[in-house]
Amino acid sequence: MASPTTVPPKLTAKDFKSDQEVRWCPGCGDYAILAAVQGFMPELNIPRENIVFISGIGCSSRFPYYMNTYGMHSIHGRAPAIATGLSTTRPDLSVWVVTGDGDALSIGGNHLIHALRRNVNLKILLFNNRIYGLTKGQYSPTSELGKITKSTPAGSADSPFNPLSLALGAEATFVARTIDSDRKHLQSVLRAAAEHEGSAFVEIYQNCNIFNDGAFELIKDAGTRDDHLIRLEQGEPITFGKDRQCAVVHPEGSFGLKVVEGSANALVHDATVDDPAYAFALSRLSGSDLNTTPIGVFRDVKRPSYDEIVQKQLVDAKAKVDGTPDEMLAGLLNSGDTWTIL
Amino acid sequence: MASPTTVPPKLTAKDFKSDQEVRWCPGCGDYAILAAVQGFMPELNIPRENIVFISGIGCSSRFPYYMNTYGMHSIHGRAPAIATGLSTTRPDLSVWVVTGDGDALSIGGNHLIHALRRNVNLKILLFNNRIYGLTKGQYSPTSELGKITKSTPAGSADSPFNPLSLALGAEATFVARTIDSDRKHLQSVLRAAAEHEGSAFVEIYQNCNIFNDGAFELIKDAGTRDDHLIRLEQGEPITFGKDRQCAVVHPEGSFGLKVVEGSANALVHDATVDDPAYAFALSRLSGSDLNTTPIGVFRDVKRPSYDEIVQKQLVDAKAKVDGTPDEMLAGLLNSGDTWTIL
Amino acid sequence: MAEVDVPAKRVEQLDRVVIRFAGDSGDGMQLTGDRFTSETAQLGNDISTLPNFPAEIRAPAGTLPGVSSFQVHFADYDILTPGDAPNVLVAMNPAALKANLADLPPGADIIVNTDEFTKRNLAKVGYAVNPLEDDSLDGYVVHPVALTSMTIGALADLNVPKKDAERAKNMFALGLLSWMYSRPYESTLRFLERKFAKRPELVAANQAAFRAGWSFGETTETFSIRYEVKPARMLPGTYRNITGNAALALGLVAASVRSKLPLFLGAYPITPASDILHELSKHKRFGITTMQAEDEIAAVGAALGAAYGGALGVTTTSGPGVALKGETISLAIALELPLVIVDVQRAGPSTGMPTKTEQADLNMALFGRHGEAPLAVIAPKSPSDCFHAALEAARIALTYRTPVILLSDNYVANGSEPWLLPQVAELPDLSVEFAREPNGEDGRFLPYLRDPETLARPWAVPGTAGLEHRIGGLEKADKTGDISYDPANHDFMVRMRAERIEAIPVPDVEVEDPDENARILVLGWGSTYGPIGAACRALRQRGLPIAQAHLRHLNPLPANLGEVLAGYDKVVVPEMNLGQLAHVIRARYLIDAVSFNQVSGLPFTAATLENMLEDVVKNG
Amino acid sequence: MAEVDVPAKRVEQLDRVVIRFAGDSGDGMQLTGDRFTSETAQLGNDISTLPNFPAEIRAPAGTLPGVSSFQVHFADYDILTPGDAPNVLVAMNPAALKANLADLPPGADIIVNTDEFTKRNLAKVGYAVNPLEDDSLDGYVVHPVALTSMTIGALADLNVPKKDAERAKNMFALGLLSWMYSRPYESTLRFLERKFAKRPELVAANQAAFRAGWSFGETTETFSIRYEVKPARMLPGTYRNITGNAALALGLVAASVRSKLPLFLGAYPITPASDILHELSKHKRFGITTMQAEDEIAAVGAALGAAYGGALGVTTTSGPGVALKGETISLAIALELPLVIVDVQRAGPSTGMPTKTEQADLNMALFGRHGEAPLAVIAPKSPSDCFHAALEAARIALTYRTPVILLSDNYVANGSEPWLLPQVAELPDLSVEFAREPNGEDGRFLPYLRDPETLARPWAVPGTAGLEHRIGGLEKADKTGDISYDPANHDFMVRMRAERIEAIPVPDVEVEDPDENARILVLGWGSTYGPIGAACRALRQRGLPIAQAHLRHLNPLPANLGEVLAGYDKVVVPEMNLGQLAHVIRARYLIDAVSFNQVSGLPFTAATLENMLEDVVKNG
Ligand SMILES: Cc1ncc(C[n+]2csc(CCOP(=O)(O)OP(=O)(O)O)c2C)c(N)n1
Ligand SMILES: Cc1ncc(C[n+]2csc(CCOP(=O)(O)OP(=O)(O)O)c2C)c(N)n1
Ligand code: SF4
Ligand code: SF4
Ligand SMILES: [Mg+2]
Ligand SMILES: [Mg+2]
Repeated sequence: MASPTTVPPKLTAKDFKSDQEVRWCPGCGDYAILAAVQGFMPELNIPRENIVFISGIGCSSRFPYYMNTYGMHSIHGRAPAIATGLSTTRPDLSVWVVTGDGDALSIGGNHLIHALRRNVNLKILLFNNRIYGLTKGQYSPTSELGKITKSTPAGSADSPFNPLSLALGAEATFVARTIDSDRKHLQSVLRAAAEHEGSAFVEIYQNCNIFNDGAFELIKDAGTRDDHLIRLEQGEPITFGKDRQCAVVHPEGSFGLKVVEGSANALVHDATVDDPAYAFALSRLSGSDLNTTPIGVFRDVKRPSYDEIVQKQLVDAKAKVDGTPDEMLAGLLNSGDTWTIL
Repeated sequence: MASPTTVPPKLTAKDFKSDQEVRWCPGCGDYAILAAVQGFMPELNIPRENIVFISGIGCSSRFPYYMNTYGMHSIHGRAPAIATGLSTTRPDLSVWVVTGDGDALSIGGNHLIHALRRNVNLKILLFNNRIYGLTKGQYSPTSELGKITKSTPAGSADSPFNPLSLALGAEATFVARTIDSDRKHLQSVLRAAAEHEGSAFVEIYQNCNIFNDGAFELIKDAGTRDDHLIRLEQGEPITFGKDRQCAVVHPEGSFGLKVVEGSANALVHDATVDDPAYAFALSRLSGSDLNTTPIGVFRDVKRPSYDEIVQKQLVDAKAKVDGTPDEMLAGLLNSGDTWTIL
Repeated sequence: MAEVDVPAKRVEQLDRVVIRFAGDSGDGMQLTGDRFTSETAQLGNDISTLPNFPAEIRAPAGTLPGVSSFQVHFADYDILTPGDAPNVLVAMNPAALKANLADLPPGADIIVNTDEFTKRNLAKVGYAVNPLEDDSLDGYVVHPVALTSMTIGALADLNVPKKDAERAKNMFALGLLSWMYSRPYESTLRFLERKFAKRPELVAANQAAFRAGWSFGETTETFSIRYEVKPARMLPGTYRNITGNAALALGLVAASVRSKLPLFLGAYPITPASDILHELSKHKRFGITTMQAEDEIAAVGAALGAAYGGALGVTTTSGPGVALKGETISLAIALELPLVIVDVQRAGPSTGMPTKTEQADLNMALFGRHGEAPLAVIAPKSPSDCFHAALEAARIALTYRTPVILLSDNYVANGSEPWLLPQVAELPDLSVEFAREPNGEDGRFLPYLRDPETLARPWAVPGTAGLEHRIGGLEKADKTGDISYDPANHDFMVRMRAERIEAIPVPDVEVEDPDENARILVLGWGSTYGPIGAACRALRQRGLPIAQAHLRHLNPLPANLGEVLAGYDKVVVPEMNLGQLAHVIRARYLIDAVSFNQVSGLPFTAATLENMLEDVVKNG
Repeated sequence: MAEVDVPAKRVEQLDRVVIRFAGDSGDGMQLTGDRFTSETAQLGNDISTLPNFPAEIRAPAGTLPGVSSFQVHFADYDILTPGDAPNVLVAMNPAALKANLADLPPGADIIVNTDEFTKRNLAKVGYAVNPLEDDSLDGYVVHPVALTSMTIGALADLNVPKKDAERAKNMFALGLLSWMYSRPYESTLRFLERKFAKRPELVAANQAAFRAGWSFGETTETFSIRYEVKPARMLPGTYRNITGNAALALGLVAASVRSKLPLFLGAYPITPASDILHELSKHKRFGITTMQAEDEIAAVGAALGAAYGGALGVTTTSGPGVALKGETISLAIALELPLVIVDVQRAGPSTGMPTKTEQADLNMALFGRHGEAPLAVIAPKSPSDCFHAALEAARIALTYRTPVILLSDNYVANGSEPWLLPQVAELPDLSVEFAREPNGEDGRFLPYLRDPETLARPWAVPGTAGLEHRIGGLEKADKTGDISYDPANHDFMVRMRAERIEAIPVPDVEVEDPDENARILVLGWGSTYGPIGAACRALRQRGLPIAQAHLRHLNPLPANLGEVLAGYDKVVVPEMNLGQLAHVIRARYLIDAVSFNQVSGLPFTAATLENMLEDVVKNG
């Protein structure tokens, strides 16, 4: 990510708390994410003024108000587009996008996939609570098929997106998933995202305790978690279960993955393989049911960022600078077929 | 797809030609596609009046004017949304969407991925010429990285979408690719798409001889074609080359695919595997370079269409009909706490 | 055993009362208000209500942003507004008191839940000293009631969990108020049975709390007087209390039934319009399809696609959504297909104040598209009027094959009033004729050959054999509808599109000027009808003549409007914007219409308008 | 050996000529016209040109929709329009003749390429008989020339492929016309060298074709007269012929240079605005970044994001694009950040006629957003004026921290005229001050504390230590910019946003009324300046007094406008829409401004306006 212009005195989480009173429902998962992010920020070693949080609209999108950095609470779905303009013209900044499952995947879907395709240098945090929180509980593009909500009393008729599959289909270079309640893991993912050059797409499972409470209980509850949550560690065999007795394997000849008892031929995780087919297969392990849900960094590969290429084109062009801006302008105005009247 | 309300007298290609003069540049690939579609239509055995073509804006989107069916030349990028409203309320119709790489993947990206996610009963034909034709030659989301066009004299800075990967990431149930110039193949793909219940996404490589001439020459030219074009046939080993001497194989332990000399362990193609990881791997075989380009049906799986589920909900609800519409309305108005003043 | 002797209470008659229930978002004030409103309706008073939600889903408990309130105005005559100032404030906590005190007139009754006036809660809202203990409330009649503890006490032997017992305190308050104003409470007890059907213990708890509140009023000294408000003289018939959004949804259902067309709603959730989507999604048995689209553009696009297929296509949203739909609405104008666009206005620009009201989308409705893109615009004047406005919007859209924008706003959408239920048979018949036959010579179909009456083109839906045709957003040749770049044709079509909207017959505007001696006319549109009407009445009662005219149709305008306006010395136009209707009136009729604007997110109070108008009447 | 003796040709002086080159899209008419224009420019005539493209990329050869034309008007005095009616039509095929004949005045010269008048080609456009053979062209002076065959003949010994030889026929035509009007052709020969640098044989071929055309004129009988048009008296200085889109792009480059801010253009291609994107993408060495976004919403969003970061944020589009950008523009209004939105208007509604001109987006620019969302609107009056209009748009945006909509249109965008190049040093200094220091007490930064002069808020860009702050689309408290739902604050902010735009100082409007005796004023805006001006001149020359005023600033309007308008008996407002400016004028000043509208996709001709105005002047 953009390197700091100057190295500041060590900051603390407190330095990243704004003076605004936080206004989420008591118990909302957003609080935990906010705390985790504020706690992580000092690690960046970037002066506050060089950090910008841009969000859309939604409960999640209130986020920037609570960060004592630069920030913009923009309009619904457009944060990636706005952030693209900022990041492209200000490579010295560290630009973060905070969005929700409706903001990013419903109204903002097009901007999201294009930002990922371009590999704009944005760290995109998608708070996925599988519901529209701010508008009081309609289903979202990540809600389970058949979900009964205010707008779908007979159950929703459309199958959800798998946000990671969608991102991978859109050529994302960094794709990860984490959980609001697991601060340590969340911060480890933020760390990896921050280090990634280009778009980093991070899905954060977030509990909306008012309109979709317990959506992720299966992988949060101490009793069930271990049997359903799969922690991906770079270079490590993918095993899970109370005693790591289960493993993710790659059946001979198959393109998908399977979960089996016994960690013998557990697949070794490597987020850096260039072919997205691997990360894609991983992303298919969990659907709406969360039965076997990998978290961690699915994919982390190098590809020149949009910002980088645009900057290079500017630098190359500026090599042709042959005078003061005013002089160059005069030259430009006077180019082409001109004639003079005395 | 929606079955015809009545079986009409056998129609011919001529019956599907409208009275409008076709206005594409001489030599444009769109002519071939138009002829192929008009030639295929009679096979549908659907009366003309039950067929609707809806397009956005672009050279390709002029298509509906030339079809003697119902049709709408709508606005840029919105055809899938408009067609969704039509298809959902009129299951008796056969609804086709004609779009371009800019129309479908740039401005219309969000509607496209949501139509695919919902699995709306639409046959979507994307004419991919890797350029903006109608606006005279700017690059598109499928143009090669570094493409030099009117809007990118220094070369484009963003890597393209792989339309099939994107569609698969968006949960598409039917994904195929074909070529404007190969009428037989094009029609075979149309046939499969028409038979598919739900969204059928068909990418058609189309030559824009004015602004991106020869973009697909490598897989069209009789001299080179055989070495680069891979024809997928359901249940057949995936081999190609003049003497079918090359094959697509699935290296042990890998998630991606490889092209090798020798057809010994050629992978056998099966578009019906439920896990999209296979089709996704296939889609990665060809990038901008077209070096090894599969055409045919990549994926064709069953999932209830949006239309079907919506219709079922309506049918279930109508089971509760307990009077004439007027009576039911009176009942509805009078529900809740009412009081009477005499 | 000596009976407790209950001091007989004096009963006073009132003609009108305004009560505001205020508490934390978690205190169930909306429900309490709703119930009190129903009881009041049963009794036959006229009613007008106004809820006031916090913008946040649930701001931290006990804070000012977390305060939620519900105001109900009821009277023994017909009233037009939820009332300017509450006579009674029920404050469930310090935040509720602080947030609402400023609105109270001197001498108002304040019922406070003393249990919540703790150091911590007081601090939360910046009360240094307890206002119940200093003299800051001297100007009011304060009734301190330990609502929470008394509720818990009353439920002691029902052994419900403390949390649930405490939750029931709003029913205690309701019981108390129901007693104070002699409300019939049977319906509330029944309601509680329905609401908690699955948890009988809660039915018992809440009913007990309600009764406790009632008898607390009856027995304690704190309340020496009990009030009665006699039924209002209202037209005979069956009534129902209804909000604007609910009425609008029902109006759309009615339009579908009366047009015999399936209703398709394409919508993307947005405050304050979402409830229309929620309501319509419940009525599938009417053949209604609701689709929550991926965004507003898809929502209107899908509605247009459905309209193309022969459905009654509708999209519902608020200002930001309409801004996004402009390009597609422009297509609908070119296609000349029926389409209803509902804009429940909220305070802008941009995200603005989503839960507050405003009338500032009129300009966008009239002018907010590229090119010459005229359409019809109408607005409802009250919650129940939303039903009729929706029917009217559908009628215009279907008859004249045009998009119609229906401008509701947060005030009518969430406010409620008694609605005299219409007889279905008396609702307009909206049935339409689809094209079935070719209309040109030699069996050709001309999709843009117009009906000389309505200037509407034929609606030929897919599936109709022999009428296959293509339409689109490019300019079309008159009659044939083929693409045309002919200059004369474009000029003709542009003027035709304008003319056909201008030519839509709409009812003349009526003037209310009982004594027919007014020299000043107040012209309004939409949700300001109530406050303007109330202000005019008050002035007339004080012998100051004033005339009121209110517009339902904003485009086209009523044919007689110019003449009507010309008949007065002065025309005043109060709007919750910076003068958008006034601008149109001035341009159109060249009269010096005076704007009076309030853009605070709140509806006008009758008093504000009364003062302003009094000044105009007196000083011209 | 006897020399061929060339009959001496009569040379006639003309003060003005209008020539239209017309042919198939493939015939290179735009290039031919461009070259003739340059030669004419060299000679010092005043010039105005108007290209006319077919809507299709390349319609079938020889068909009417495939006809492409280029009209050039040049004179020995300063002219204002490309001319109403061509004196000379060059018709490269039957389609070109048929498509343009109606525009010719009786007696006009027609040069036709007889080689193309084959049965097949005649049939394609529905000529039963060859118009060159019947009497249908009797009213004109027809010059039949076998352009194709003569060109091929002339290149016989150059052995270029026949196809290329044939292609060169446009140069033959250019040579002929250059001879007829005594144009200096050196620049054209040089141009051909540049254009075909990679293919020398084509340089030779085209130059030979040009020379052949020239000497054909000189030697053959067909052309007995040769014409001269003397240089016009123009202000001294260096000139360049320029189109509106090119001038607008250069104006934006100049704005970037003069404001010392990097220019960021977010754009999505659309006719007729795309060329601005194309032009700006060539000038990266000025530190300009151009981004072809995924759609118009992303384009304006990215521009806004760049503006937030301290760049000069610009987005360029046409009507349908502006319709999509409304919600984001509304955000920019709430954020009070500089932003330039260029709308190159085309004929609407919906897709309309993308290659035709119109002025019908004024309403959308002024009123097309939800809520009270005021911004500044300006318009250029001619191709070269687009340069200055772009600078002015940037000046207002940067100084007053507001979005500005610049309303160009297809007529100025693609038309061209000589442009007296400005001295860079004399261009306005647009440099801005970013906020560097906290502006509140105890070191607090108040992002909405305004400059009392400009009412603009501080522009504090990310990267500035100590000024970290958050902004957004929710209503903001005055000064602090914190989220606020306070009714009084909202009312204040709404009025403040209106006031700060209304308060932008703009130059007074000037009236052109040489004899100061006019009773009628013609008020125009944007691209109608030329035709209105020409019509006024013609009337004055005929002794009919008339005054002309033209608006560059459409919001806010010039302070003196009301007074100016009040000074005349009648105000006439010609517009290429249904009266959008007239509507504003009527509302604002309550004067009975009369609209004169033409919405045909074509600019007004001077004659049309002259007739209309003559009628007004004579019959009031
Ligand atoms: C243009 C527009 N359309 C709709 C809305 C209403 N709206 C606000 S947030 C939201 C969705 C919120 O869901 P999500 O993005 O998942 O965020 P969450 O509240 O769940 O964190 C909607 C529909 C809006 N503000 N603007
Ligand atoms: C809202 C809007 N934006 C932009 C345009 C201009 N436009 C028309 S077609 C097009 C893209 C065409 O490219 P593609 O979709 O690939 O179709 P093709 O012409 O190549 O077949 C654009 C940008 C438009 N008509 N409407
Ligand atoms: S509604 Fe849900 S997501 Fe929104 S703040 Fe409350 S708990 Fe959090
Ligand atoms: S521009 Fe290209 S795509 Fe368009 S019609 Fe011409 S050849 Fe076909
Ligand atoms: Mg959500
Ligand atoms: Mg294309």
